[in-house]
Amino acid sequence: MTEQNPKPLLQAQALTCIREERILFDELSFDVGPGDILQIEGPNGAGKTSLLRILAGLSRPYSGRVCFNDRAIEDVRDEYHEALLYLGHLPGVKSELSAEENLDFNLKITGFNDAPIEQILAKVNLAGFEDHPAGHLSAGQHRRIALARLWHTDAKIWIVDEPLTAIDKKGVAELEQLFLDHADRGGCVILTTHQDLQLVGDRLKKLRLQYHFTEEA
Amino acid sequence: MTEQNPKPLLQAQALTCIREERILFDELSFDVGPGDILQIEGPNGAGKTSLLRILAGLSRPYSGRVCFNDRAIEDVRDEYHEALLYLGHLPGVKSELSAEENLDFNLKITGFNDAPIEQILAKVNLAGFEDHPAGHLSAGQHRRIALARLWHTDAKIWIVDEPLTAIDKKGVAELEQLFLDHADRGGCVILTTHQDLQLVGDRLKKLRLQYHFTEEA
Amino acid sequence: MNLTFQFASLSEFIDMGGYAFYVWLSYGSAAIAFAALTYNSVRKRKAVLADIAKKQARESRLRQHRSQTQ
Amino acid sequence: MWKWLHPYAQPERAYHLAGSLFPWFAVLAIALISIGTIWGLGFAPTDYQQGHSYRIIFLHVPSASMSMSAYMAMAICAFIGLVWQIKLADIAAAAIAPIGAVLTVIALITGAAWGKPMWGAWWVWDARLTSELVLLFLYLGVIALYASFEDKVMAAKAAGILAVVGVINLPIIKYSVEWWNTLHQPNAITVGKSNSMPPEMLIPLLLNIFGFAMMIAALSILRFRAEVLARNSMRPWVRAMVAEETKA
Amino acid sequence: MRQISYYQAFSSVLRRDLQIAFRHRGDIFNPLMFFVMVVTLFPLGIGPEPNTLTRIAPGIIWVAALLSAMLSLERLFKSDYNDGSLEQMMLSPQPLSLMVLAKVLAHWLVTGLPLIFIAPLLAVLLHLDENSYGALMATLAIGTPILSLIGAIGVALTVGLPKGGVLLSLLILPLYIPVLIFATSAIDAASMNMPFGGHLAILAALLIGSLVLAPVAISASLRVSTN
Amino acid sequence: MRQISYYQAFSSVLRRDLQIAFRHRGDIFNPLMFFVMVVTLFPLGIGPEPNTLTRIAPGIIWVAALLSAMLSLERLFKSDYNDGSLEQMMLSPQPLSLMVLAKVLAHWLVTGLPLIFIAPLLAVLLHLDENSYGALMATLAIGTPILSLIGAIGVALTVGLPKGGVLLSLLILPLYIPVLIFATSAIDAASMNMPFGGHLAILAALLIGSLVLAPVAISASLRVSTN
Ligand code: HEM
Ligand SMILES: Nc1ncnc2c1ncn2[C@@H]1O[C@H](COP(=O)(O)OP(=O)(O)OP(=O)(O)O)[C@@H](O)[C@H]1O
Ligand SMILES: Nc1ncnc2c1ncn2[C@@H]1O[C@H](COP(=O)(O)OP(=O)(O)OP(=O)(O)O)[C@@H](O)[C@H]1O
Ligand SMILES: [Mg+2]
Ligand SMILES: [Mg+2]
Repeated sequence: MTEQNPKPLLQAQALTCIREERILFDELSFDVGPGDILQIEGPNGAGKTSLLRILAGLSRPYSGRVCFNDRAIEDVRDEYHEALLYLGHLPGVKSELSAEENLDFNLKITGFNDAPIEQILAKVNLAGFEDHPAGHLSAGQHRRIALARLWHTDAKIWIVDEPLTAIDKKGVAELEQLFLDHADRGGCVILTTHQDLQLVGDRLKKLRLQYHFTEEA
Repeated sequence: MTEQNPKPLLQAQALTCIREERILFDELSFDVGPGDILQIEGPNGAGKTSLLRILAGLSRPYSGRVCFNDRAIEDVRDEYHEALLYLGHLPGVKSELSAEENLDFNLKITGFNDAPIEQILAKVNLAGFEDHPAGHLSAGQHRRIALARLWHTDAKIWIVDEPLTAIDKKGVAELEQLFLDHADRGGCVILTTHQDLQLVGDRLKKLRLQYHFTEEA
Repeated sequence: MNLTFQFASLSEFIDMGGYAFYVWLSYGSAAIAFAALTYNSVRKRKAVLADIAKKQARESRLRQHRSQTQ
Repeated sequence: MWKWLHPYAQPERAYHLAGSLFPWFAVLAIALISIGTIWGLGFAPTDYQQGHSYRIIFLHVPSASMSMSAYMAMAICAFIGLVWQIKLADIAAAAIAPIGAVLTVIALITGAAWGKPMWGAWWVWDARLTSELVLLFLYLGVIALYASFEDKVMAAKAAGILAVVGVINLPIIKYSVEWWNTLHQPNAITVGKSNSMPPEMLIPLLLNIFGFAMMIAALSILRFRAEVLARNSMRPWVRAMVAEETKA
Repeated sequence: MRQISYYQAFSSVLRRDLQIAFRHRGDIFNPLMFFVMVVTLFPLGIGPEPNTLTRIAPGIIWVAALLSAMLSLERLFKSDYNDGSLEQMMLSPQPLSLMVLAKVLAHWLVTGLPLIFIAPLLAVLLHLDENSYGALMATLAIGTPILSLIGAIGVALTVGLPKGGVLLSLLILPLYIPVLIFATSAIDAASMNMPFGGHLAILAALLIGSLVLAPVAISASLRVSTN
Repeated sequence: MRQISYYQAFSSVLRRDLQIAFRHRGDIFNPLMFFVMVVTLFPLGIGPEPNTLTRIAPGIIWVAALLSAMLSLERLFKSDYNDGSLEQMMLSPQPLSLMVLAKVLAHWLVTGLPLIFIAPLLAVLLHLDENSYGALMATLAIGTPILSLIGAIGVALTVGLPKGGVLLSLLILPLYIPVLIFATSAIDAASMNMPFGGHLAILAALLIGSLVLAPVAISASLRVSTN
């Protein structure tokens, strides 16, 4: 669904990742442009999380590089971080603080100072739980606090690792809609999940990771 | 699909659970008999996990009781624990130990001393990863170590909280088949998940939890 | 039993035979500690009631939101 | 006796019973303590050795002895709560702990303020002093543990276990400390004998001791009632009360 | 095919905990290093005069042992709690207090036992009186298991708390005081060439008492604090 | 609508950490209680003679302060690491070293500052020389921030390790030694009525040095250890 080759937002160039002497992926290159929703697929242990962490700049690839605006992301770290929203396996939510305080902090350190916290929380169905300590919420509610950031951001590049974990059906549909809207506005979404996406289905690009064995390398 | 009232394996009698002064469920009663697969449904925060923990005897209900063989589970704790297999949100897998050692320990403390560990691990697709430390495996592989116990147990009552989290599609299908087989052998499965179950579909009993408000109590 | 005031004057009473600092330190700190404890215990009830009222308000908000979205 | 007690194991009954007892304890406490203190400060005869500094005794001994009694009371409640699973006993134990801690602090402060003029030092590592200090730590442990659980039902149980373990240890601590101190340093400090006291001193002292006991009871009731409310906040009777209160 | 055996339960928990400790060698060396480090800080903070050091040596060694036991205890149940293994143990048909005892034993083997062997070295650094070496070793041998047992109660009480760490010190250090007092006075008695069998007997009695009572208290605490 | 501002980043991290600490009052009282408790263990281990206690008081208080700083430091980044907040901070467009400095400041406010105020009380218990009170407070005021700053480097290096806890002591206690030595000799000098400004000046220099260098070192260590 992307237009004919707009300028890519993120480029993976010949990425190789080796963990525990096993080659997870080798010389992997792809571009992600505005409007793309890219799902990284693969069985458990294929290297999806490893790839996303490399794309986000949280770990270094064995070789190859990730480019943003044609520059390696390490060289333009602050710029890249402004354009990036990464949500990993871990939600980054403090159990001691309330939903409200958590979201407020998460937004502030990314530069959003006067966000309408209550409204955003209502969007992720946490109205009424604003001042519960996050540690007292259920697994899904806890994760929703982290996901709430997606509703208030101007980052172009979203990298989300299994965002649908623990979220109920209605929540999943809302999230998928959000990804679509974001792509329509010219952003891109890179995600992993083991569930079938319903709404996004036809927009989706897929990247399939396979097991690699050392002999083949 | 259960026969006409065989003796129930587990009985919930007038269970009430109150968390943070919110009534999650009130005077909830149901029986689970041999051959039942019971899915607890409900939106995030409805109280599914709380219910499962009460059924397993890990937390106490505010009022009401859970009966096994017509006796409250606190009074027949050891017997009940022999008949029970509970897998919660947390996998109970030590990152420092290998998959093999983890499974071996998990089986030993439930009384299985000479289990064919390697074969069981092969069944959950961890062949070749037996002696990797669990902390170096991917999210899904990590969880598979915990799930492996399901393949080697004589417990009748399985209580599993979101067992499909982080598991890939093939794994999900295998798990569903396992639940079916277990029910056919006269066991029962109580589970939560936000995904649609494919195989089990028509066998499934559902229990839907709703939000309760205090005035209604 | 002999119950006479043991001090000639008020200033002597306050002086406590030279031990004023120690005696009044004891009585003063005990009085303050008890006052604080009593205040805290009385306040606790009020705080609890306020807390419950707040929770009720939150619940009604919650219910309102659910009925809107469902 | 159990039959008689049982209805009061219901929160609502216990709440109202405690409420009706409160005024008696409170009035007695205020009366006894004010008489005892005024008597002790102004009218009790001067000690010929210690001068007026001895007047600290009217606070020191009641707070010291009551600090220990309060610990016993707390531990007994905790034990009942643990063994018979009575939630209200746990609550009562949790209500007593802060009061006991305050008494211990007062015993320490008054003791120190008495020690400076008498022994020339605010503090010495004497057996009695040391075990009082340890008692304070035990109290603080119970309070801190109680405060760190969000779920107060669990909090009360956990604090109860600690209180019971502490009470097993208390005699061991006391004994070991006494024995340690006399071994290292045969101490010249002996705490004065109270049984040789003239009645003009003894009576206000006893009045204050009883007054302190009444005050502990009164304050415990206050805190107990608040805790009961907090834990039953979704019960209709509490809701009705809250509605009334907020209207007023 | 399922066999419930107390011996099996005890030994597999013990084996697992030892395995984890040996996998992470740090678990063994760190408490030891901490012990050594605390003891060496004192001469630096207090000054090097041998007489003062001799006088305070037993106290310092024992306080360091207390702290090192307490710190290493912190992890006794925490990691099992965090990854859900504790839940599984509580749901096992084997008695929890037995498994808990195995964990405490593993902890002591890993953190207490090495202290006993390194202590004479530190005693040399602090110019401990020569008569006292035997008493030092004996008190450590009897006393450190008590520390592990009593400490485990505190750990069990705080395991469900997000930051139980330093609260632990408040809970268990007061309970450690009798051990500290009896142990150091035994060593002092030995340095004055006096018999110290009585002190050791009291310590042994404490050990037996805690061996009997602690496992029950620990498992009760675990069930409460993970509710 | 997005505004990057250093002040904002610093203050929101500081505010959040203080909020968490106050929510859990334990975070403030526990290091303090630990400090108090360790100081009271020594007389029990060493014996009650006032003269000995006076002699060793500065050393004991400072060693206890070191240990209490170290123990409370352990959690500085660990909980942020475990729940993923640290990842988020590292991906924020704001400079990491600034946020890290805010975290260290919050840590010191919560755990270091109270020590300064409670220290005189402990000095009474240990019969510290009366001349030394000023020096004790001054050294604590200048010294404890150094402990927090230097300690944070060690914590940052070990944050990715599953059981960094006691390894920490190995890394940072040696770095604490200079602070310990200068601080205790300042107090000793004061007790002999000698000037101790020189020692304080050295401590102040150490403070400024670590204030400049530590944030950079900490953020570099974090990026390395969470790779
Ligand atoms: C911080 C210092 C002190 C502490 C912690 C302390 C603690 C105690 C304790 C725990 C008791 C026992 C109460 C009981 O068994 O019912 C007590 C009793 C007493 N104390 Fe103190 N004390 C201190 C200093 C002093 C001083 C300096 C004096 C007087 C010179 C003193 C005089 C007494 C007397 C007369 C009693 C009553 C003894 C009896 O009835 O057996 N205390 N104190
Ligand atoms: N911390 C680590 N240390 C060493 N090796 C690791 C680590 N994390 C992952 N690996 C290795 O990398 C492989 C891929 O892991 P990764 O987490 O990227 O998989 P994944 O595709 O995200 O799987 P899942 O679907 O289960 O989340 C694992 O099989 C494991 O061998
Ligand atoms: N540890 C806790 N302390 C206090 N309250 C809690 C705790 N855990 C859960 N709750 C409360 O119980 C409610 C239900 O939680 P529970 O985990 O049972 O939900 P769930 O149905 O499993 O949700 P999910 O689908 O998100 O897993 C939460 O909304 C929260 O208010
Ligand atoms: Mg993954
Ligand atoms: Mg759940």
